[in-house]
Amino acid sequence: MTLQREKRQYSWGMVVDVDKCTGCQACVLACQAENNVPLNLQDRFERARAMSWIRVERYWEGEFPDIKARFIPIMCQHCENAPCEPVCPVFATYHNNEGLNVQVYNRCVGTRYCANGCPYIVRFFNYWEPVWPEAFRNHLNPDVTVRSRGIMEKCSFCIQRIRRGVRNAERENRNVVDGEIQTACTQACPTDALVFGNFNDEDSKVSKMRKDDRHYTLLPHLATDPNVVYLAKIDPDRSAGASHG
Amino acid sequence: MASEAVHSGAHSGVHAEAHEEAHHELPARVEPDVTTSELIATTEANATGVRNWMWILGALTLVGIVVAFVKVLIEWSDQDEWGYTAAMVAFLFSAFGGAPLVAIAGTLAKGNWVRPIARFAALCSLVSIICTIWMIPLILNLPMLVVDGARRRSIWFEGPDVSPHIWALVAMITLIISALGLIYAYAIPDFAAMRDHSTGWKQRFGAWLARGWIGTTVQWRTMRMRIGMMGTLYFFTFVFVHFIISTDFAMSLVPGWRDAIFPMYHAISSIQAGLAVTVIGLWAARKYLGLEKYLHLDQFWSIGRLMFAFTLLWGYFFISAFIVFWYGRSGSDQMWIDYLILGPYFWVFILAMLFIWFTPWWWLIWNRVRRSYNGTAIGAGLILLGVFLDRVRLYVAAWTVPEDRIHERFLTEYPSTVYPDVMDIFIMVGALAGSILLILAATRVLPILSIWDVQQFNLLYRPVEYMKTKVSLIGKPD
Amino acid sequence: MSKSVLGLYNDPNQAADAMDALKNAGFAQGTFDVLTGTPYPEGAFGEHVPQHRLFRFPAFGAIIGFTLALFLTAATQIAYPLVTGGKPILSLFAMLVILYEMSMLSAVISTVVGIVIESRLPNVNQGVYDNRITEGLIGVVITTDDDKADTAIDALNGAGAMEIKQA
Amino acid sequence: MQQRRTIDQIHTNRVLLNGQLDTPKWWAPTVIVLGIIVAIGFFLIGIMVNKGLGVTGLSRPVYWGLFITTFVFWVGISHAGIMISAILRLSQAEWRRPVTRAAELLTVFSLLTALLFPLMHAGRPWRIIYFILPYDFARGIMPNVRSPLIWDPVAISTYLTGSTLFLYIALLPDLGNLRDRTTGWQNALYTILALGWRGNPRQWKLQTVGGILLSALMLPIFVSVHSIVSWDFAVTPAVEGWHSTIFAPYFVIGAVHSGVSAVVTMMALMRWLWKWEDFIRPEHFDALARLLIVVATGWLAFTFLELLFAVYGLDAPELELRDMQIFQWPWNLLFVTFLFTGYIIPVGMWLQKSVRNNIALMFWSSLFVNIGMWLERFMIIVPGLARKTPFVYTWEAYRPSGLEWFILFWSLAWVTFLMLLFSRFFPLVPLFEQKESQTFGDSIKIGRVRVPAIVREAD
Repeated sequence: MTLQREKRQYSWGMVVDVDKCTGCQACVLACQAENNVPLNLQDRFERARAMSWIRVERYWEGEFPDIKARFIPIMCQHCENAPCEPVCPVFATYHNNEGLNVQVYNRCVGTRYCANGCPYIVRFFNYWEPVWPEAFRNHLNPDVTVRSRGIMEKCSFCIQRIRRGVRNAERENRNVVDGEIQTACTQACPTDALVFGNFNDEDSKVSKMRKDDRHYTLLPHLATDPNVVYLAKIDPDRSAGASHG
Repeated sequence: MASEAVHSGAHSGVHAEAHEEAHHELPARVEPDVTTSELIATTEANATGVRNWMWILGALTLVGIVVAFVKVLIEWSDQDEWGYTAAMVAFLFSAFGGAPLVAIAGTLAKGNWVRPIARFAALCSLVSIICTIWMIPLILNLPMLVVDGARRRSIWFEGPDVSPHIWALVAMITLIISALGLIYAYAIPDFAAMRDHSTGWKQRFGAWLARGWIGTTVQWRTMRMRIGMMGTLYFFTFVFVHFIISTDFAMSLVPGWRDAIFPMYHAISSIQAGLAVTVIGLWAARKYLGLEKYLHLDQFWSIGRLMFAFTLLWGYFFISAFIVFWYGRSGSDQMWIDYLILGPYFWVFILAMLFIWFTPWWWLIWNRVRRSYNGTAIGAGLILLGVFLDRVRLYVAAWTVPEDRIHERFLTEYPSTVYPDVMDIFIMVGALAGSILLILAATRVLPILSIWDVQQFNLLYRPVEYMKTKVSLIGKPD
Repeated sequence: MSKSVLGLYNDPNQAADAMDALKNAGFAQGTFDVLTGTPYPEGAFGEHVPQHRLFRFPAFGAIIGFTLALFLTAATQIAYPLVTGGKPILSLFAMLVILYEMSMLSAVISTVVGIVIESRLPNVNQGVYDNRITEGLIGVVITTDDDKADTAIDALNGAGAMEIKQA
Repeated sequence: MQQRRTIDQIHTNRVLLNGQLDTPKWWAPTVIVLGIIVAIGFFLIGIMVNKGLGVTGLSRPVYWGLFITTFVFWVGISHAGIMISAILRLSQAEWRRPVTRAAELLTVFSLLTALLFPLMHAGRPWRIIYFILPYDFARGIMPNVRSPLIWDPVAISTYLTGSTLFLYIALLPDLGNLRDRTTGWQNALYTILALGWRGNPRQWKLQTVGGILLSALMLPIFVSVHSIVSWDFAVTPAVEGWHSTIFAPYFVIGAVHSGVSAVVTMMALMRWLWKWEDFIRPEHFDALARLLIVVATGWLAFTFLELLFAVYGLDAPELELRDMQIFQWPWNLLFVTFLFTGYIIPVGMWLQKSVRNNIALMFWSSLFVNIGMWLERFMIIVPGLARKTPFVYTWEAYRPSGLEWFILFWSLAWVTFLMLLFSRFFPLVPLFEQKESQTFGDSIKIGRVRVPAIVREAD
């Protein structure tokens, strides 16, 4: 039985400081490599079937010439009240007791209902069997399942890394230390815009960052209660505040 | 649930009254001249008893009106003081406004059983006059569409600030016109009967309104067409008024309440209550005006079945909305559940649900209950109580939302429970008394069962011998 | 040894007379029956109106179905308490749908079983019968002892039977 | 409305059993052609399962497309049967008699067809057994009863089972009739199926009471099925166009609209193909058209409320969605087509008595309705997904692939194929109901006219 957020040992989450994001796409690339995400060839984009577990959305603000590019990285928000979870008929996606919205590939039958339920559009369906060029075969991450066609997939907060970190800590009879576990995207982020950690650890970096005045979540009116918290862009021209969502 | 009761002793000859739940005797036909004289007599009969009642009801109505004026003087500016009045108007309109649909639907579907009850059902629509009068303080008290420069959500979108005021009034007046038209279209042959068989002012009144009715084929055909047209008009106005009342006087007062089914839910429970009013009215007419000869179990049984169906429909419409909110659980979805159901009127909701749905469901499901006059009437009483409580839950909750919060995305802090004060109780009793008084007064002029309908019923109905059994033959003219 | 006799009639009124004749000849109500190709109003032939207990079947079925569904939905959720979307483990309103459907399914199935049983079907040995009953003839059938068969045949013929069949 | 006509039972048998005893000449070629189409369809479905859903036009975020639309469409059509046979039976409408069986049959076969669509549109259909059969599988977990996709199969299989049993019970007297008319292996088949039906008062009584009881039980199932299908959509707050409380009754009344229209289409075909002019008569079409006017207008009111309360919230994504649905190419064309074919043209036609009594016009107008109703479902499902939230960044609309279109038309052929197969072995018009209407029909003499009358039992 899943515990409430406060009673969990770990409650994984991420804080995204939008102010620091430069839109460099390093996180996207790192994620693609870490999680065996299939290559997005031209036809995948043309048919609007491209997959990227994390994406950097770009918005234009203002009118030319007074125009600014805004970036916001979006990945699975690992909502506490995730709309995608209860609709799955086979429990292929559910909430585990570390606060993660997990996807169980073996159970998935590919109804794609979860994807319809997700307001952030971060769930992906394998329309085809994934193929990699011969040269790429040996680059696949052995810790991560290669998904077959016909199932859903999405950001897992690099669950393979979390599992290894927790296992190591348990072996040494201690709690996971803050910063010990890094997801591929946080590791790759050159500006530290993405920070991963345990929300239940009062001293963790994410817990401290979350107390910032600039914090907000995406689509708050849907009351999904995400585990990804954003910190708003600091705009010298305007007072800080939630500009997205 | 199923219409067949178990036969026992087809030829026992036991009087129907004694064994209502068993096989009932086929009702005897009544000769046309008897019908006319007896039904005309009901407008005079029992005069002192009815007159006493009318005095009492009149007094209560008057007190209600006086109290309403006092309330206007001292509590005019408090929007949340008017919640119970709004609930009362909604209830009266729901209960009495829904009744004529029984007559209209039955007539359009050419059902023979509906004929004896069509008049009473149509007369109920008179209450729209009372509703309109009581709506005036509500309309004037309705918060503006634009408050502090912010526009609240409403079905009028960018419309002028006074849209709800105007349209509510237009709708109500159209309703009154179509109600009067419906009653009149039904009543012309009866006015002619008054002209021919009454005395004094009633005769002159009948002669005036009968408009030269002598019952030619053309006149009958015109009349049927008029009933069809007025019935359709009434039906559409009825739906429109429910749409207006439910959105302007409830939904759009609660920020975040976006419930597309609500007008239909409102209309469905109104028809349910209308059936209940019809049953109670007929029950009283049968008991106190001595109309046993004309009102049979057939009528009660058929309305009982409809009432049962609409009780289940209420449950269906409620759960259709509820499950969407419960499952969706976005901020405004949760607001709906937390405020309108689990909120300050939780117990009212539980009682409403019990009386409007659960109890009538398990009560009316028994054929034995529906095959008795009292059983059906008890079910009807429960439903009326339930519909009233349901309106209290919805309207009082809506009217107590503070005006400064009305344009938020959704309500986050909920106002506490408001109980009716003495003035509210007097107003509610007065409005109800006024409604009953109006119908009672109308039956002093027009017979409570329409004469021509009853004659038509008997014309198309024959108890006959079929080989070795007795059956009824029902004529189905074009 | 018992014997079945079937009298065929063109006119329903004759069949009704035959029923009367059999009654008057002293045969018990349950031993004779009328066969028609279409339903007639109850008691049209003066026959004994059949009693049935069909209404018990759906009620019984609904209770069984409800219980089964309750067990299935509640037990599986408790056995595998996986949280989805923050909904409670025993989600009453989600279970309600399945409780409802399974109650109704079970009620329908038991009603159908009830109709078959109460109609006294399947009726393996069809007994004496004639094809033309489904073409509009009315059959009056009586099962009686061998020695009384002649009385029955007389009664059937007396009402104007166009044909008598025996088995 | 109901002319009193005397048709003797021998004539009834001869005409209405012509499908079984005297198979028409067109039957075999038609079935073979349809069979070929059906086989091609199954082959294409095989290809799709083998290659993956990439062969469809689905994308992200339009994850559901033509298949789900067609699923909802067939579930909608399936509401014809119980509407006709249960509601009209309970309200003792005489004119239901010739159409009850065909309508129930349409229910059964369209449900069978509808069930195929969610199966074939799943990513891994061979694993779908997980959620259709609620028993523990090797993975040590049970289906999630909180998912509307579990409610769906439960509701639909309940409806399918119930309708099939209902159909069978009402078939018993006619099976007895067929048993009496046939010889050889057919006789053996009907003898077994008829369970030894004799037609005594007890059996007739149970047939009547049972029919009414089953109708009363099927009616709530009928309402629940399409409501549950609608909740598949309505419970997701992420898709603005779907999250509406009106969906359940809106879908149900739309289903009745399309289902009853499909029955009209079928009745016209039955009248023409089997030459049942004596039994399927203009007054039946007239009555159905009057019913349809009421249903269609109710449905239009629900459509209006749905649209009105969609924009009531004035949320940006919702407005964006409605803008696309109503004003942007090609959706504006579809929207206009939907409005005209779903309501304006057919109801405009039905308002005239001459159309209501003209079988050919009724046939075409009922086809219009189903085009409109299919579009209605399409326009709810696809635009809703294509513009669901501010995070939709791929604004390409969905374009169904040729394979999807073929499967849509294949499903029509498949249902027709099943119906024709059935018609070879079982009568499409209930004979005993016809005969019953003869027995119970009578007239009352009033003055010089004889008014048609109906016998009601004393109960």
